[in-house]
Amino acid sequence: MTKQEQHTRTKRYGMVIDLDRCTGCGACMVACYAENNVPFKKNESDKMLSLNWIRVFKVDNGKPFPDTEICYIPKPCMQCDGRHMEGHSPCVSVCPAVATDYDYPTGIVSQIYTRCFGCRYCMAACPYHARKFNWWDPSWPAEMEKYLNPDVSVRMRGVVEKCSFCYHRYQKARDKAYLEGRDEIYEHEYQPACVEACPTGAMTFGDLLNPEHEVYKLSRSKKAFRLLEKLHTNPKVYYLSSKSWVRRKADNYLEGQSPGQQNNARKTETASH
Amino acid sequence: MFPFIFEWAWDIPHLVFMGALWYALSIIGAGLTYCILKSLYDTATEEGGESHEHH
Amino acid sequence: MTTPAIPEGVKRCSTGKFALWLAVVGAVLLWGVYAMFLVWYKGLNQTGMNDAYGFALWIWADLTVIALGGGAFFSGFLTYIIGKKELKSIINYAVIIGFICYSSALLILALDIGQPLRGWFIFWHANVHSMLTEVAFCLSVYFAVLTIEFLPIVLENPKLDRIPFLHHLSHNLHEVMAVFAATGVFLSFFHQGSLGGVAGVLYGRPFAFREGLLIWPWTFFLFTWSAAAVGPCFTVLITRITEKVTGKKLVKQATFRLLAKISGWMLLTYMIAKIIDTWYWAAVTAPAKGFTLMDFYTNNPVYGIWILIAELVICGLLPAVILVTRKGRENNLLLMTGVILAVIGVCINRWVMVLQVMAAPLLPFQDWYMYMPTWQEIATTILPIAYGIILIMLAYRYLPVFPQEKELNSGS
Amino acid sequence: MKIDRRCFLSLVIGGAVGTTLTPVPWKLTDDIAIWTQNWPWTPEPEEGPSVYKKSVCTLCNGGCGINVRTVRGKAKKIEGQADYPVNRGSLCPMGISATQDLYGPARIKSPMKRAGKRGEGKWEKISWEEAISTVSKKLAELRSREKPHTVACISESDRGTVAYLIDRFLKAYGSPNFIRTPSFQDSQELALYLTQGQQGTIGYDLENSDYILSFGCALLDGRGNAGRMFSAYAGFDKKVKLVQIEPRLSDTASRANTWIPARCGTEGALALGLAHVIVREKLYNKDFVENFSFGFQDWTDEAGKLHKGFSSLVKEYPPEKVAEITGIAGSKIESLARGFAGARRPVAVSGGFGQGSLDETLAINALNALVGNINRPGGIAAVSEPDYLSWSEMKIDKTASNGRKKPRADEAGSSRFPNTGHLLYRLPEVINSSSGDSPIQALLVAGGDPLYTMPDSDAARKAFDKIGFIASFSTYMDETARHADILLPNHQFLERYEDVPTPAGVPKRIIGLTRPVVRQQYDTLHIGDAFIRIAHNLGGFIENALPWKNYEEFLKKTLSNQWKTLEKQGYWVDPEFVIPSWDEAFHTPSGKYEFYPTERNNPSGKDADALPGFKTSGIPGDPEQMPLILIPYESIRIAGGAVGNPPFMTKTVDANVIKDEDVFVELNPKTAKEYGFSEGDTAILKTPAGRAKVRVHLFEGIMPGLAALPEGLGRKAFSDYIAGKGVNINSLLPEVAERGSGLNRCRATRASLTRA
Repeated sequence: MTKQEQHTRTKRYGMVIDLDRCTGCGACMVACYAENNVPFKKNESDKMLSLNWIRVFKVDNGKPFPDTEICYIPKPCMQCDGRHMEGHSPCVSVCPAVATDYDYPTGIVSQIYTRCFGCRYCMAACPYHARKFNWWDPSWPAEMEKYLNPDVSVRMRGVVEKCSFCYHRYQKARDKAYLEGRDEIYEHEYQPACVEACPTGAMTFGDLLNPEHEVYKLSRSKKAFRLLEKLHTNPKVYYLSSKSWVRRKADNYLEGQSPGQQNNARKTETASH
Repeated sequence: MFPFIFEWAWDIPHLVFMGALWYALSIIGAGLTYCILKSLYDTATEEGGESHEHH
Repeated sequence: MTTPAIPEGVKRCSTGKFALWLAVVGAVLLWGVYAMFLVWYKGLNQTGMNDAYGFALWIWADLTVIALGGGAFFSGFLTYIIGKKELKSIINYAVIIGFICYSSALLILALDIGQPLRGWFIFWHANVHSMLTEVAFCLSVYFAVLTIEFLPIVLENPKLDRIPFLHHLSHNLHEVMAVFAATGVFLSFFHQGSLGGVAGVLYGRPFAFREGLLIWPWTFFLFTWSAAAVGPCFTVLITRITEKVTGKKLVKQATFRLLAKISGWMLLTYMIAKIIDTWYWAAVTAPAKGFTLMDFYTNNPVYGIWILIAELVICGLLPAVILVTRKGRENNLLLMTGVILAVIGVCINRWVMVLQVMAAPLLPFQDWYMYMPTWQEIATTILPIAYGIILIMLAYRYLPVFPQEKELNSGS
Repeated sequence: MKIDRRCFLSLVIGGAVGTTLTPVPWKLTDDIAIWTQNWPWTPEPEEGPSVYKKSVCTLCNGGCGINVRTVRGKAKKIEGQADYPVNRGSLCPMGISATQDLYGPARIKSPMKRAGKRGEGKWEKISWEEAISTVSKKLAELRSREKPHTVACISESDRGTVAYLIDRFLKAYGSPNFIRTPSFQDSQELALYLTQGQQGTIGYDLENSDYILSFGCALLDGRGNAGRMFSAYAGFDKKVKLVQIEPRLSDTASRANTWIPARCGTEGALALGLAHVIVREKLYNKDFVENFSFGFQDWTDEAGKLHKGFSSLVKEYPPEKVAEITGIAGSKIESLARGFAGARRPVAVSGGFGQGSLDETLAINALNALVGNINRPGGIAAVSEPDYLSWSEMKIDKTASNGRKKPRADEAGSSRFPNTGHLLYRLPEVINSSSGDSPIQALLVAGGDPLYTMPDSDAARKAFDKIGFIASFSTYMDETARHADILLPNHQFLERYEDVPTPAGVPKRIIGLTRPVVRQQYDTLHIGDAFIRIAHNLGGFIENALPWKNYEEFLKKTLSNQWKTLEKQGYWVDPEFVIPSWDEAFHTPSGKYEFYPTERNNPSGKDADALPGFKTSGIPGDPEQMPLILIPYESIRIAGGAVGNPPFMTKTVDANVIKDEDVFVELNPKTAKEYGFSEGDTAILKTPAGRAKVRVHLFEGIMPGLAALPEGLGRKAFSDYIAGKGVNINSLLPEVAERGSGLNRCRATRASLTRA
């Protein structure tokens, strides 16, 4: 089997976010709201009641002035491959109604809003708090319904939603490629709204298995790490940072442990796939 | 409960789970059916005139 | 002259007094029902839950009532399968308590889901790999079994018993009750276990996650075990409360002691297993994920190490020791202390396995998540208690629940 | 038929069993499933083909090119326009959220007149005829009383066709009072004029620089042109060094290679300290300084008087002394100076401390001159206005010419502030201190939200109350619109045409085209059309001065040479724009870059007042009573300007910035401890200008002794999604005018924080 054919079969779409480049502007969040019809309320200050498919966290190194440093960590759904890398992501395996599913061709964890009955077990299972619940009926004041994106269905009260890596964009790109007689979609044809909107180019998106895609190289860089790798959720969202204190914020370490050790362990895991 | 949904595929976990479920359900069903039939039979074989007692 | 509704040979309070108490408890029930409709009408924003607390008070209440309702299946198991005939005097009540617990659990579940009208999707689109699916199936089927077990007791009401078909039905159900009880035990084993599995399989949540056997994490077995251990304690507790309230002897002391003894040994073995499990988790499972034991018990206003000590020692080992020793069982005060502590212990365990799981932070830059239930949540959690009291009042008044009542109270 | 119990039971049971065997229950459950998926109140957006339309965002003066996705005539999503020469595809969150402004609740849907008291929020819908004639009548009446100079117009921009049209209207009408809202541009333009003798804006070639020394300019926090700055930042390679000087670890500072937390308001001193080292160690560009600059060395004027030069001035700022002023170690100052001067294409950027005093801006600008990075790649360049706005001079009548000759109400260009163009912040004092009639009788608010953005809000509101007639052309119900007498809502920018000339700071000469990407949503009118119609109503010379049928015709005629290109690619780059070489660049009296700005307004005649020496940080307030210093900070997630946050933006704001209705004041944990505050405490913040309830957030990244509040909150109008949240920082800041320039020299104030 040639390499090309392999890629046609299975992709593992993933994201690499360069934290050295992220300025914390929030354009990714806003682009996501607009693209995915994420509703809003008058008071959004309780972030655990605020629908965000991607949220940017502000983290500091804890050192006193003037040695303080801050870093922004944008956190979408990690689209975990799960233990053993076979789609046994924390959330998919627990959903009692198959309302969330691991899409093997792309590695994207889907959410079927019309099937979800709101038990929130997946939220309890997700260590990243990537899953959000519609506590309220969504509403768009004035004539704001007009801006809603027809490609993404509006969610109703009482269901769970989350980042889909803008799967509808993948579908569009796939349809387009099909019409043009291509098996493959180009890297630039499928990019989530947040990546596209990132004004400093801190976010990169593509197929982690395709050596021609930028994420392939970036995700294998020495600076790359993922959040809570020790849980073996195998996220497909990678981060880059040149700062060791940032790396330490991404996972839990026992005394004497350092991020480096962990990274090696992960590398072998990826390689074995 | 039923393999009606479009992405359904029979595999070992499904067989085990559904097997256990239907096993339990059929025991309960059989037990209940037995009781009801037996009671109907018992009622019928008792003294005949009892069926219209309250009228 | 129609048949009296009250069983023959027992004394019950006047209709007026009964109605008065019914009204009092009914008021509480109505408050809960109001809250329930608020939740259904306005949605889950009426609760104190949030995206960090997908599971909260209700799920705790669910797990707890099911654990406490475990008295029904375990007493059934002892009575019908092991053949402990002494327990026949309490099995009726155990079934009624179980029925109340399980119906409450189902009601709370119907409240807890965001789209109650789609609740049946759990059956329709079942994911057999999900512990919750296992819970849903076993729970509902077992509830059917409980209903069947409850049915002959209801049919023994003097008025109903006069109808020949029902009379026979009651009789025939009794005849084959062992079959139902066995099925119930089988189902209970799985749903009690899978409720434990609900938390234990969460490998993204180091506080909850446990290794296990095949597809079942150790919590699966621990939950079944603890329910079997504490369920009878709860049956004893409620029966004793009923005796206090009615001022009558309803069940022989020997029955209580037998149940307490069995509970005690179950509890003791459970505690040993639980302590080994906790030790293994603290020494191996959690550190592999970068956490030390104390990470889960510091830096927050509520969850200190006290809760672990309370669960394992004060409400675990202590009642177990009380109940396995003859002296402990024969001293009424000690017996009741042991029973109550055991019940509290299982409540703490279920709380920890639901609420503390949600509270503990995972990413180093996050803080503990705290949660405060709203009155709607509290009211709907009290609702099953009121409903349970009413059902017990009705059952006690109109059904021959306690076969020994006549004999025990003949002196007075 | 007699139905006995058995029969009845059989019927019921049989019926139930029978029903389960029919499709009815299954159909019903299926219906429930479908029903719960389609609540009637859950909207279903209409599908259709996507059409992308290019335009330019005008929510701020940044002027970013955008690409708007529309489906069936509805704007769905806004993205950056990849090839737009300003922002090259990058866009800030505000721009992305603009669909919410378009369809949102802040829109004014039709012309209205006030029905209750001013600011009460009671309005009566009127027709455009009535609105136009009301304004016309008021203006005609003032003219008939020979008082056209009592009319003023406030605008956010003085560039492009709309500003030109309004200015032309005012000229024909007879008012000198076209007032641009203040910004960091003011001091930069003034500095450019004084040092290089040219009207225009300073362009910073950040994209090509390899050492950016920012004196507190919130480059990545939304200052000036966020989209452009982000795209420049995206292009920085590892060799580019960004140094941020400011007392708080802003997003810019956090992304900088070096963060220099100099004391608040001492940026000018630091610049002079750096210049000291550069001069002392002869690190400056000798060719530029010796051949193309004036006033570096001491010099003698025509009268034979000896003047101090810039090199003598900086002798007074040795690192030790500057270290004392700024709190930055002398060695650090030295290494910074060497780093800056040693870079290949260094650039120093001003615009930190509020709008920036002239002294500070001149001192910072001198650094660019010292390293000779003027009109060079990676440096600064003067960008003059494009010449497409060259309509013939019009005839005006006597009333108008008399009115034009009257001094401006804001005292800009007066003998006190001869070089300054606009001084909106002077207006409240002028109005409030005048006895009798207000010097402004009618105010036309063509842009900006002055009642929100002006410092010392109480004084501003008092002044506005004295103005007899206020008309607002705002698209949104902002604070000024709420206080107006009549509303003539402009189209939202996604519904209208407008040209967008080169945004300030960009070293290019371009025109962008804002154009309607959707049909107009409400009964609004393009502001250009409103002025044309008012002019036509007034008749005579005024009508003749604005002879166009409508704004669109005027725009197309104005841009007739560029129109085709604009229509096609959305922007036009002036091919003739070349940055002149040093020997042609300077139009000062000396013909050189003037380190000693001879044109500077200097009544005392002292060298010390002409040269940009550091006097004092000038923060108002009594340090005894108010031990803290309050500074505003810009946040890219909170729009601080005239257009308030749309819901999306506010949704991104962290819970330690806004919680419910409260804003958090940032304090260093040390400071908090000193005053006994801990995280989340409620406190009362007092400044010489006002007081407010705030909550405390502890942040290690802020200098001890400082307190910081975000800009853009505390709005009283706009929409329910932003109004009422937090505190308007402007209301806490007293206005501090710089002597000689009149510019706001300091956006900081002394403050005290006490328990609530």
